[in-house]
Amino acid sequence: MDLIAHHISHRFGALEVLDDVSFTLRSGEVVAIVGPSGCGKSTLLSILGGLLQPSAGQAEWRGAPPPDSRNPLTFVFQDFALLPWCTVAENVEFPLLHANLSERERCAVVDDALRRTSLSDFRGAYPRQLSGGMRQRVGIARALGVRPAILLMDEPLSALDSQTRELLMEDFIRLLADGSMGAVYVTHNLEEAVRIADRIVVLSRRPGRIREVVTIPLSRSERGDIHAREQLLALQSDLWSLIREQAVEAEREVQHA
Amino acid sequence: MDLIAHHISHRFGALEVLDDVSFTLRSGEVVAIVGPSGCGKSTLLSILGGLLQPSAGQAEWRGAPPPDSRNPLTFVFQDFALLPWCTVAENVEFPLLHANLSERERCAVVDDALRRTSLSDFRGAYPRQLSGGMRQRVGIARALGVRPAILLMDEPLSALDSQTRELLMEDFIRLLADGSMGAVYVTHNLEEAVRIADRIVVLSRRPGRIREVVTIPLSRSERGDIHAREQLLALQSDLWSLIREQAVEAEREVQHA
Amino acid sequence: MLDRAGEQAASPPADINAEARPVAFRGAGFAPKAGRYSGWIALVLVLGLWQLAGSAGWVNPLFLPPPSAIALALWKLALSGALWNHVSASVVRIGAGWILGTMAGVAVGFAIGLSSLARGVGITFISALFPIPKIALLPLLILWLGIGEEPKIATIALGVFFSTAISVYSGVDAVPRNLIRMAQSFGVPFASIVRRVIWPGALPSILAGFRISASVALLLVVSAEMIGAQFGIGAFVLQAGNLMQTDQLLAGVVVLSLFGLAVGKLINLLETRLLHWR
Amino acid sequence: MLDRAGEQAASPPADINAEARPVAFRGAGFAPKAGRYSGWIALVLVLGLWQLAGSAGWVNPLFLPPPSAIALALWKLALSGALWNHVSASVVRIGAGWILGTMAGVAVGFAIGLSSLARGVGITFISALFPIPKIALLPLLILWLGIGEEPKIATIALGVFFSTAISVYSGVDAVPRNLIRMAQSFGVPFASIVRRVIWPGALPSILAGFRISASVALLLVVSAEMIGAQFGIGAFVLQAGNLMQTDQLLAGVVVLSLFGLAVGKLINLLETRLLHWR
Amino acid sequence: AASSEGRCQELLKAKIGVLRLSSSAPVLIAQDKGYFKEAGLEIELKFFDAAQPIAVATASGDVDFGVTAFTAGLYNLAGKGALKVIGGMSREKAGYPLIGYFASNNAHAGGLKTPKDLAGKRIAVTQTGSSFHYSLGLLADKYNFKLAEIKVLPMQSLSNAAAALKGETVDAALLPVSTARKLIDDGGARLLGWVGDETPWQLGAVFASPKALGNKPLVTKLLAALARADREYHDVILASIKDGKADINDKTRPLLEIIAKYTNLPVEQVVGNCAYIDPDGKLDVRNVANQIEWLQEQGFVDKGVGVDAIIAKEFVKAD
Ligand SMILES: Nc1ncnc2c1ncn2[C@@H]1O[C@H](COP(=O)(O)OP(=O)(O)OP(=O)(O)O)[C@@H](O)[C@H]1O
Ligand SMILES: Nc1ncnc2c1ncn2[C@@H]1O[C@H](COP(=O)(O)OP(=O)(O)OP(=O)(O)O)[C@@H](O)[C@H]1O
Ligand SMILES: [Mg+2]
Ligand SMILES: [Mg+2]
Repeated sequence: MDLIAHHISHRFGALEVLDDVSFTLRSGEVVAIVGPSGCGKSTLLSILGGLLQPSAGQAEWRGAPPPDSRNPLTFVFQDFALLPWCTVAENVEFPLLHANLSERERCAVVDDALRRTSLSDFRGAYPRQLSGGMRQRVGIARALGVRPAILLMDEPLSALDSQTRELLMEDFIRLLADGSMGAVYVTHNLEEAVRIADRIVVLSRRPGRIREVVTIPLSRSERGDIHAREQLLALQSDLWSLIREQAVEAEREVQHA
Repeated sequence: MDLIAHHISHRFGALEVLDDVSFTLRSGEVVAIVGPSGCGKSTLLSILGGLLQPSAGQAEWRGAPPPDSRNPLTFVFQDFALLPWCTVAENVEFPLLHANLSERERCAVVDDALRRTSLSDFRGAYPRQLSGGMRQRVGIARALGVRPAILLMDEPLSALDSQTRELLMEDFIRLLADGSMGAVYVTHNLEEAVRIADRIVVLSRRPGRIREVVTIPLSRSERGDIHAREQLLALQSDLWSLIREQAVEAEREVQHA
Repeated sequence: MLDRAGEQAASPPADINAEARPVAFRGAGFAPKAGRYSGWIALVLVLGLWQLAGSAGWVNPLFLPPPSAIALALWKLALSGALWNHVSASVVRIGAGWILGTMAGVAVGFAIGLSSLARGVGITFISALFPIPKIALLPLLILWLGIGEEPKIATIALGVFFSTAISVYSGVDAVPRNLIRMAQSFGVPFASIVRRVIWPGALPSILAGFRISASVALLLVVSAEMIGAQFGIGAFVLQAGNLMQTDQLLAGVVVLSLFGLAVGKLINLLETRLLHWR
Repeated sequence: MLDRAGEQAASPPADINAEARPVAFRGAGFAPKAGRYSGWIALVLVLGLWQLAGSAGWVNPLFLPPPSAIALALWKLALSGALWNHVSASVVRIGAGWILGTMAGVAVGFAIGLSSLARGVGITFISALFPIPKIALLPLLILWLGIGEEPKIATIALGVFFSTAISVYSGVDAVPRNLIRMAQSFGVPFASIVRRVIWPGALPSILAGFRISASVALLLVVSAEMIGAQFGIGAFVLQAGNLMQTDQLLAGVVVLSLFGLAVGKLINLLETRLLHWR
Repeated sequence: AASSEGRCQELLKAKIGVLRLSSSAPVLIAQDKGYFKEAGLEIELKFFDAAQPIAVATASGDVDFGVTAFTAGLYNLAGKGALKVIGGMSREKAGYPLIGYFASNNAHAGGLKTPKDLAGKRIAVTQTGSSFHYSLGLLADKYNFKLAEIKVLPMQSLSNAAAALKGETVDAALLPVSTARKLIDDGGARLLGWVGDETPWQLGAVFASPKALGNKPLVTKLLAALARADREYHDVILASIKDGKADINDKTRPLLEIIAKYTNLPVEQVVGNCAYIDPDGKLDVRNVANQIEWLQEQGFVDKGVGVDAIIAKEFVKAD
């Protein structure tokens, strides 16, 4: 299943947020979206997932979603969006309730998702009893439970400590390895972007336009090598200077005007 | 003004969260706190700032706060805690309203704080109209406005893109440069910790105990040098392996039990 | 080093575009906006049907006079000038009663929402006193306050008080605790927290309470004007009921309804004004 | 490379400890818990004062009989078995009226909260019809529904309906939109979103509405039983009023109050049960 | 003989709306002593707490017959053909205290001693157009003052009116003896006189819904049973009345106990509270016509309603 951003523009009232953004996510690919705060990354993701209607253009899909997917386009939200009246387990179970699953199967799926996010000890806790990082993990566990064809992730690891992040990142990479699942991965962390993405879409400051699309020249499995490490690090700092050269000056201008 | 964690322990019901945590923050120092998700970092910060009463031990301070400080111990919250019914400017103004300031002075302070966080264009926007990163910046602007003696920051840059983060980090470093302001800096980003902190307190998995206190052997101003870069990078990866060797195995055990 | 894929990779190839289907929009609904006219249209429809039923003789006009008869009664009343007397007398009572009841209700509601002692005592007393029928208490009110304006205003104020207090305290309960902690962390004084955090946070619930209490005030004007009132919409309605003049009775009811509509619109306005941040 | 400062740096040096002051606790308050007894103690105090005022002859016992007289009247009533007849007749009416009114109110409240058309029509009609006084309509209710149980139940149901509908729809309005978007993003069907997201999100407000509507139902039993009721607390209160048997009148009122207290406790229980996630 | 006949025949069913007041005594007696049954009727009593709803319920057909006081509302309903009067019931009559004029203590001290002094005072009644209001009108005619000189305050309920009197917020009030007794015993008000002594008039009536009127045997049997009870009530209780109080003796006790049972009052209170009822159930038609005219003058009854239109002549025994 491919996902296509087709000349998407969006404005909130008078505020132009996205300007003619187009790209294609091929089946099993991971596209990272990076760009300055407030440039429209979350907005773009909402449009791609059908939660927002763009002012112009549209999101499209092509091909068939995998038959076992319970929700082809699945979000991991930036603000987690947990149901405060549901326990951790119930939150993860929530999207499965209307799927065609037996009680038993559902439990198994929930258990699996919680184990993968190290939340098994907190099955019965309510969101208000969780730390920020734990909430984020609940959001990820919920998304994993529905076997998405494409994951739409909005800074899914931002509130996590480096260890947990490392572990979840490895999990993501393992999940994505067989090529059945694609992802749009919004992040502000270039290291993450370089590690996980096939391509990186760099957005400009608001209104977000595509500045660059950077293809990572290594397959994800190759990136674990010690050789590759160097290359990735270089890629990352190149990307950083690219972003920097484009935006920092402009930002500074505004900031110290 | 020094801030002292004096044998602090805390439990939520049956859940032991902090276990005998002690350290001292000397005037003008920055202490970073790192540790796995859910280990009690936010809880510790709440206790230090007087928002939570620990089950045992206590937070103490020593010396006098600077005379021009409007709120010696000031938080930057992990969940931002913005008033949804106030615009960006009003949110920043909020803690200043009961300070002894003229309308004019207050405006100047707000303007300055907004400019430093590149939010001047969004003075009149409501929180729901902001992106995640912008909300976080409002929280930072609000904290800067009160001229804290000690900033208690809970992952203050987690939702920001690398550019903005870079800029705000530089701002923080500049603010901290004259030694009048100290900070407790909770982060999951070792790079940040190494760049900004004088000491790094490494907490273990829940119940959070102090595993290590690592002192950074360079002054903050020296860390900008190209020489120092290397050294810091090394420090960072040392730290990472330290955390890793301590916790990852245990985590893995639980996770794939 | 960077492999800049540039424009051609950024836009989808045109040839496979044919089979692409738009992503279904899933974010629709759950944000109802009241149409400007739908309410009025429905109202007119119902009135039309009612008139038809009356004219066609489907219902006994004694049981349910048609709108035309009610309008006529209202018109006569307006011409005679009595309408104005009745309305002005009642408006003063309703206004004064509502304001008093609301002030007391908001104060008690905040107290219950903020203090443990007030909560224990307040909820018990509200539970015990709210269900006391005002009609049963009228003799006591007359005895204590006479038959002037005081007992009439007190009746309305009493009715308004309870439901306002309940709405307010449940609104206070619903204010997110993290915002209060934030304010405390900045050393904001208690009064300021109440005014700038708890009040706006509870406002949605308080306004919903006002919607209820305004209607209750209108409703209670009839009970209030049982107390020896010579003028007033309530007194007029009571007299019409006693004399079985159903057209006049309904004319009085229509006046109360019109007030209700006006107050409803006012609260809509307040909501869009004060809760625009939602 | 790492300079492990270890234990001695981790704990503060003991010698400067002397001048350290604890950080003031700023997070207190704003979480009132109703004490178990404060309400009852206050109630007993008020009753005691009232009894004292009666015994000391400060108030005329004809108009405000002391609690002892009311208790006696209640006791006699209970002994004669009439209390049971009255209470059981009223409980059926109150229960049926409350359930009907609540069901309709919840349904209409959800419709208003979810659909634009229902919102426009619903709010207009509620604003227009809520302020219609039930007492004024009694003659018409008798004409339409007779003098059986129907008009009595209808009176109560009508009173309950409006305030429930308002509480419910403002509760629905307050459900965070991001949770609804989340549910939509998982393709959760409409009915499920309503049941699993909107219902629990609106529940705090709905329960506050129940607190109001339960009291309203108790309150309206007097108006309802103006319609040719042979038994019932309301009928009993009305007759006692006509005969100036104020002790009996207040005994009836006390029964309503006790019901109110019971219902209040029940809703407290429901709140702690259903809203424990807050 | 009547009973054996009743057993073979189907009993005619009907509902009567009544107040829990002694003014309905004959209905209560007839029901309790089985006179209705003996007349071939199966009667169900429906109790109300005010006169008006009985008239409305009769108009709507929820009860077939009503027994209560005349009110403006009743005349308005009757004028629209929704019910008709078929017989007389309680009357204001000298020597039978029913409704009294009561003065507040302050007004009494200030010179309000007799009903004649009521001119120019503030007087509480239950409702505009009620029997109390009419009584005041009659009083005004008798003592040649204008009703407009009195400030008539409708209090909607007896307890409200009593409270206004006790609270000294009105000078006087018209109250039934059942309501006023406690007030008087308590020293809360002063009795000025009884309406029956000043201006006797036809207070109450029996009326029927149009549907019941169509059933002639039903109406006839009902009136016959009522007449039997009227007679007994008159001969046993009313005959024993001295100083406005019935005697409690072996003869009166059974009837008094029936009344006490239905009105929820102790026998000791029932005795001072006995309305006069004509032994033959006659109706003072002339007074009814007068009532209607008076109410029309006040604007309480629609013009064009005549006494002939509201009385079922074939059943009414005129006085
Ligand atoms: N109000 C509460 N009630 C019960 N348990 C709580 C509460 N607040 C936090 N906890 C528990 O305390 C532990 C520590 O939470 P805390 O928020 O301090 O973690 P943290 O170190 O800040 O984690 P993160 O990096 O994910 O933000 C968690 O296991 C959490 O479940
Ligand atoms: N509901 C809304 N109404 C009005 N403006 C909005 C709304 N939502 C977002 N915006 C504006 O749109 C712009 C883009 O927001 P968006 O959330 O997409 O940014 P983002 O790229 O995700 O930023 P971040 O990295 O900080 O999360 C921002 O300037 C924001 O103020
Ligand atoms: Mg975003
Ligand atoms: Mg935290």
